[in-house]
Amino acid sequence: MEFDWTPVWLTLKLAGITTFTLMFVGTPIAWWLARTTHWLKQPVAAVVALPLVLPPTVLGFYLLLLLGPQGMVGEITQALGLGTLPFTFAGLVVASVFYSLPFVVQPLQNAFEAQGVRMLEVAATLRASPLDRFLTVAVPLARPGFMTAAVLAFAHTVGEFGVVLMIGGNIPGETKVLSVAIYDHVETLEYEQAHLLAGGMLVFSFTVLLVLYMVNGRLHRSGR
Amino acid sequence: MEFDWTPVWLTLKLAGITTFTLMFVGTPIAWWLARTTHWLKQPVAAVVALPLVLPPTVLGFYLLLLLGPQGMVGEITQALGLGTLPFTFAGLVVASVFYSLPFVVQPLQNAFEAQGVRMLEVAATLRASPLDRFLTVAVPLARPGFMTAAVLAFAHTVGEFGVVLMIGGNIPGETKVLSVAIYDHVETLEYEQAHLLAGGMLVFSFTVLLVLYMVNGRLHRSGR
Amino acid sequence: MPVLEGAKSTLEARFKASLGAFTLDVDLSLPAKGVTALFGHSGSGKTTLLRCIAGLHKAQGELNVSGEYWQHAEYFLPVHQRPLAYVFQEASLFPHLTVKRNLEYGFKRILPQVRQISFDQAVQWLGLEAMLDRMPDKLSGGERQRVAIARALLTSPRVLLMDEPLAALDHRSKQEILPYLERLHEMLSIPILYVTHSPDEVARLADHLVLLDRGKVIASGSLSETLSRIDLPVLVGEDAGVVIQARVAELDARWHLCRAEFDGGSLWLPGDGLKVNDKIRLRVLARDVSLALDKHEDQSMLNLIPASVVELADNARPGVVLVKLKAQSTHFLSRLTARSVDKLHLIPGKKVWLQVKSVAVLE
Amino acid sequence: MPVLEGAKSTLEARFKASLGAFTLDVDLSLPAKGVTALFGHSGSGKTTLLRCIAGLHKAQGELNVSGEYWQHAEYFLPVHQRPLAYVFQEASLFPHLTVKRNLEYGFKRILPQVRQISFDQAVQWLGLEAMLDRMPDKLSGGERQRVAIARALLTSPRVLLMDEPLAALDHRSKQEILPYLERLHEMLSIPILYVTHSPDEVARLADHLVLLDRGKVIASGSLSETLSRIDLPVLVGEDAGVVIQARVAELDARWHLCRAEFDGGSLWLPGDGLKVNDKIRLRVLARDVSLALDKHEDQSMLNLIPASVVELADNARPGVVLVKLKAQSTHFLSRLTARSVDKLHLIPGKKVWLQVKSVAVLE
Amino acid sequence: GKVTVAVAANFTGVARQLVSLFEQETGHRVKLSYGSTGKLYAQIQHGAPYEVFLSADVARPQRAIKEGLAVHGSNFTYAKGKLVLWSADPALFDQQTGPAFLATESFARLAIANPKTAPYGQAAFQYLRAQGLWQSIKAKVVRGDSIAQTFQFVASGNAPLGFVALSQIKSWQGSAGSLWLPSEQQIAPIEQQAVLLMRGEKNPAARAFLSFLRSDQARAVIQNAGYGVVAGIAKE
Ligand SMILES: Nc1ncnc2c1ncn2[C@@H]1O[C@H](COP(=O)(O)OP(=O)(O)OP(=O)(O)O)[C@@H](O)[C@H]1O
Ligand SMILES: Nc1ncnc2c1ncn2[C@@H]1O[C@H](COP(=O)(O)OP(=O)(O)OP(=O)(O)O)[C@@H](O)[C@H]1O
Ligand SMILES: [Mg+2]
Ligand SMILES: [Mg+2]
Repeated sequence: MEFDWTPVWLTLKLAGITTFTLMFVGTPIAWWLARTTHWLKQPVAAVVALPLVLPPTVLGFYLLLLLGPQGMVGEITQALGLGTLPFTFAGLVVASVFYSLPFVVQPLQNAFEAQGVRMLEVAATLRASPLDRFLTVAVPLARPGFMTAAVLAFAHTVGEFGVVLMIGGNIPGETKVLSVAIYDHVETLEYEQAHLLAGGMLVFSFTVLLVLYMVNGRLHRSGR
Repeated sequence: MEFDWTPVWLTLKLAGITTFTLMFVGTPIAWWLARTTHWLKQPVAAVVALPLVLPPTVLGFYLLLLLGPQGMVGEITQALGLGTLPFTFAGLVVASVFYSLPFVVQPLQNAFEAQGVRMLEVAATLRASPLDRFLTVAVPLARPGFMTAAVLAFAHTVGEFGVVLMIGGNIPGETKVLSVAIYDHVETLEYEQAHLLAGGMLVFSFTVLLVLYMVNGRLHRSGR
Repeated sequence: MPVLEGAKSTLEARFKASLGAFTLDVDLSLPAKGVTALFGHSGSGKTTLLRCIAGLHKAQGELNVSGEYWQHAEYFLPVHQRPLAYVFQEASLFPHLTVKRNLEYGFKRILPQVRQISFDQAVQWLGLEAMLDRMPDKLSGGERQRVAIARALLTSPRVLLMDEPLAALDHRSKQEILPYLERLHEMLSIPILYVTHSPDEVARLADHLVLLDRGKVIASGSLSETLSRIDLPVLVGEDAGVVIQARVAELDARWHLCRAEFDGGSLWLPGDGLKVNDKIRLRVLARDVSLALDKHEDQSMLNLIPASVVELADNARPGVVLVKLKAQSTHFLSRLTARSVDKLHLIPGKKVWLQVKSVAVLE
Repeated sequence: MPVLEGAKSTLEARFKASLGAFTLDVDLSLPAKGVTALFGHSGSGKTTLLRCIAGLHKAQGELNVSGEYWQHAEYFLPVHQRPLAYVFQEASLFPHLTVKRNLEYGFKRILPQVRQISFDQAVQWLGLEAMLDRMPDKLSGGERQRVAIARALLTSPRVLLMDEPLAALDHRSKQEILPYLERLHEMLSIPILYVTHSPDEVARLADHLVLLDRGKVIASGSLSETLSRIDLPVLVGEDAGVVIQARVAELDARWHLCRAEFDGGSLWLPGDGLKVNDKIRLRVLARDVSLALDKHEDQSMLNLIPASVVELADNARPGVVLVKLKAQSTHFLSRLTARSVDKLHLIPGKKVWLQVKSVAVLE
Repeated sequence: GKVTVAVAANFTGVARQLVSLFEQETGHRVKLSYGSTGKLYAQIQHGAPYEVFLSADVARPQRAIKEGLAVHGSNFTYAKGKLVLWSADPALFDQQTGPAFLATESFARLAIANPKTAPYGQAAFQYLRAQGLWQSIKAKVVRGDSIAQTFQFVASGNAPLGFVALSQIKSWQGSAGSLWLPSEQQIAPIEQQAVLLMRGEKNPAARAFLSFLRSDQARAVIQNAGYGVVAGIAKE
């Protein structure tokens, strides 16, 4: 039997794009949470953590309602001529981003809070505008937090399943990711194939994580 | 129709016990990872992050194999006269602990790494043994990390689903937790009840998180 | 508003700020050029004042620099738009950047046409050539501080704020950096606000002195004037003394001495590295000045100057008296025991000989 | 092995440690009682030495404290089992505990029967009554340091290590803490190792002096002996001088003076708070001593002591000479210009009058 | 006595009704566990405490017997699931025009259950293939993890139409929409078999529940819920 690589590529693509997107979405939120003294701080922090509390399938169900043709978001995307998101790769990305947001925001918030304000003040006296000092000082100093955030987001997206199944519609080559493929094998008692895919996925993930940690450790030692 | 509170209590019990257990399991691992220079450091860190990568149902499947009567761990528990873990509450706890471990280890490791060694050295010169200074210095100083770890672990256990369904078997009063109950309602098209449970769960979780964050914020301000 | 004499006032600051139980309430005018030392006990508000000027702390008040408002009732220029530089008290190098990139950080962010100092120039002034590629954690404390100063200068500031730049350093490191600061002072025609606890640095660097106490300005004026006031324990105890402007009049190569002339007399002092007509600053501590009714030549003290008593003040410690004297227009302080004052019948107007044991050349 | 005279040696340390390019290589014996000042430039290895003694850095070598090995070839007593206390250079209070609980931290961890000092005693000594319930971040720098010292004492250590405990403080805070340290020194019969950059603290507190340079011990001995060596620029420049043991012989209530007798003469000095027969320590700086061939009474200097020249040394600076003198068994240093030396024809053995402008009482 | 019953998720609603009737009638207590057939089977293989297994297909009860997990000869068809083509939009087709509308392929998506894992999906797949539609329609097909999820795809409007179970339409409270109910010749019903697991072999309550499932009373409830039943089963 020839091995079907499509779900593997799809999974890596989804996890990659999701992680990338999450960095852009999560960083400003984490930054705001770390710096603000606004009364909305704690409520917003709680809302960000909420996707964690709903079971993925249930979350997927609500996303399906929300993004579908009668849903609030769905009506907007249709009005914009984008069609609806469920059953598309873009839909998967949106759902994954939403689902993994807390894993990105929490470590980044901790990292930003831990770094204090001194270095930012220094940068301000050296003529760096708020955005400038955020990018050139706050972000580089929060590197361990970004590392943790990226690992959690990537791994979680790879292993994500309920949401993907619900929003994705299991379309081969478009939304049938690795986790769904393994699940299918388990459901149909094709344990051999399931073992193979799961084992490969573990070995691959382990290797990626290991390399990531080692590179980070090296940089960390030499960089500070 | 009378509202069935059993899944709610069961969920809180499971999430509570799991979070509590995770603190004891995750703290030493995070500590070791933060302090060691052993070559096993990066591999162990990667292994800890692995449960994230497998889809919950698949992870549940393998745990089922491992903990079941023919599994390696299952044989041990049987030999010890404990029976097997799957389909018991204890089994759910074991599975949840395993599944949520990375969410506890990562923030704690970051917190321990950020605090440096000075305060531990001070404690050592004040006659505190290694365990003593760990408990009286390192742990209190890592409070924001513990906070994040507890929130992620608790929320994730509440929302956990695939693993629970696989290992727990959806047995009312024993392993049928809230997430499974909502899933049941969605599956049987009882959307009203599903909305009710999911809404209640969200409101409850939001309240818990909010209170937690606010108490923590207060302590944080006055405590340092 | 107390205006410092001898210089057109260019930095006018009026602030009211509250930090917990502490209140800063100042109204200051500082001269256009030269070093103003900010002096005061721990907790008197020195750092807070610098932070208000930099815009790092939003206080109520007004700030006007050479005619431009940086802050008034309704207006607040953001920190990064203020053409100032701030050398912080603690290490403040970016830990993730090399020395070179630390230096470039501010330099790259100002327009090339306003740059008054080139990159290489700053590197050379502060002797940083050998360490450009190192990370800050591989530098010694003194080197780190020099980098911070160079980085500040490279932004070509119109106001320079320095918060105890040398406090964390040992004697030798201080001696390494002080000459750079003195050079700075000569070369840049901008106001420098310099916070320090060290009387030595005050005497050596400052032209003007501002005394803060519990958030209020209690004195402000030129260094020589403020230092010779005997009512103000500006530089208390062992450090009371005066600073004198003088000119090298004569060199004695054999004994490595030089004679420095000032209005009222001249002093012999170690003269290595000085040239005739150099303008120098001398610091004469009150404890180094004894008084005699006659001129005694058969002793080791070379410097005997005729003067008259101006004023006497009981010092903080009983049994000790601070005497202010005048040799022509130059003031001196002398610290004596009350018994000596009595023995020599010192009263205002009395003619005496100053016996100066020791003089420090400041620049 | 250089053994410090005048005290049974009780702490013997022999260490070899490498830190990057730096190597510490010391072989030291310290006396059973009193303060040993560790002096040396930034980066000379002072902190590293303390860390080796505390066991915070695992160096090769041996450490023996009053006959007990804490470390030798095969044995290493863990830090928390060493009965020592360490006052760190930077703030080191536990930020999550109140002052009271900070103080109790070490106190609770030693056996009640080995406690030599009660909780209340330590609180009272260091004046901490009012701040027991505050968190460390609500304390001033001086207060924080006092808490750290009290916390260290409450472990009733058999060795006390202090790493620049006063470096971060301003003059006034230092003056607040120094008396406590002096009291400590009198009350505890244990060796204290005290790192400092301040000549003032050395003179005031130390009985013994160890000089470190680039990881090696270059001198080690009693304070008076080490200070009067003119070959060693121990306390360089302005701070060269001697420390003299003396006894209060007479009080002059009218002028708030006292006469302190030592072997070789007596000195008048401000005498507030002293009683007859008090044993005191006097610090006489070389810069405060001038020489005369005759005794001149018509001047403000009260202290004229007959002495003879022992030795002359060119100081680091050209034109300046350091003269070692002897009044009976007591040594003095005087710093003169070369010209004065020539004018007065000073040679070893010559009789002169010391004119002492200023004397500091150290305790 | 007590009995633990594992039920294929699609039968959950009916099973609940049956259990309350059964409990009233016999005084036994029943614990129901729901899940997909595949998941339940994996659990049974690994020591799940189930005594009775109501599968959504025929294959797995038979396999359970073969693997010694279930009592030989205890399997029987308790319900026949009927596949229907449904859309939430009432204007698309009716009982007559259903197959024709499907053949026009004038829709964006068609939802079916995953043919690999769900018998309803398998049935839909076979119908489409038999009609020669599969190759052209394949790209428009979205697969639900279960028949329940498939229904959600359609009910939420994300898929304009799909093959769902008749039982779902019966319990659906929303708009009736467009419905085509194929005859048994067009699409064979999906037989769902029950089996007595080894754990329940000695449990009279388990056997009682299985007998109850075959009673007329139970069959009426099952039929009412939109399933077919096997004629004359009760006389066995
Ligand atoms: N964030 C704050 N909250 C409350 N009080 C503060 C805060 N920051 C400073 N203070 C108080 O304000 C006063 C002035 O502080 P500031 O740092 O300006 O003193 P300083 O003169 O720079 O002292 P030092 O010489 O110790 O640096 C101090 O009494 C301090 O306790
Ligand atoms: N972790 C380290 N790695 C490499 N070199 C180090 C390390 N720690 C200290 N050093 C070097 O060891 C030398 C001695 O350091 P140490 O801290 O003992 O000096 P010190 O005498 O206490 O100086 P200071 O007066 O500045 O506190 C310094 O040159 C320093 O650069
Ligand atoms: Mg300050
Ligand atoms: Mg040090």
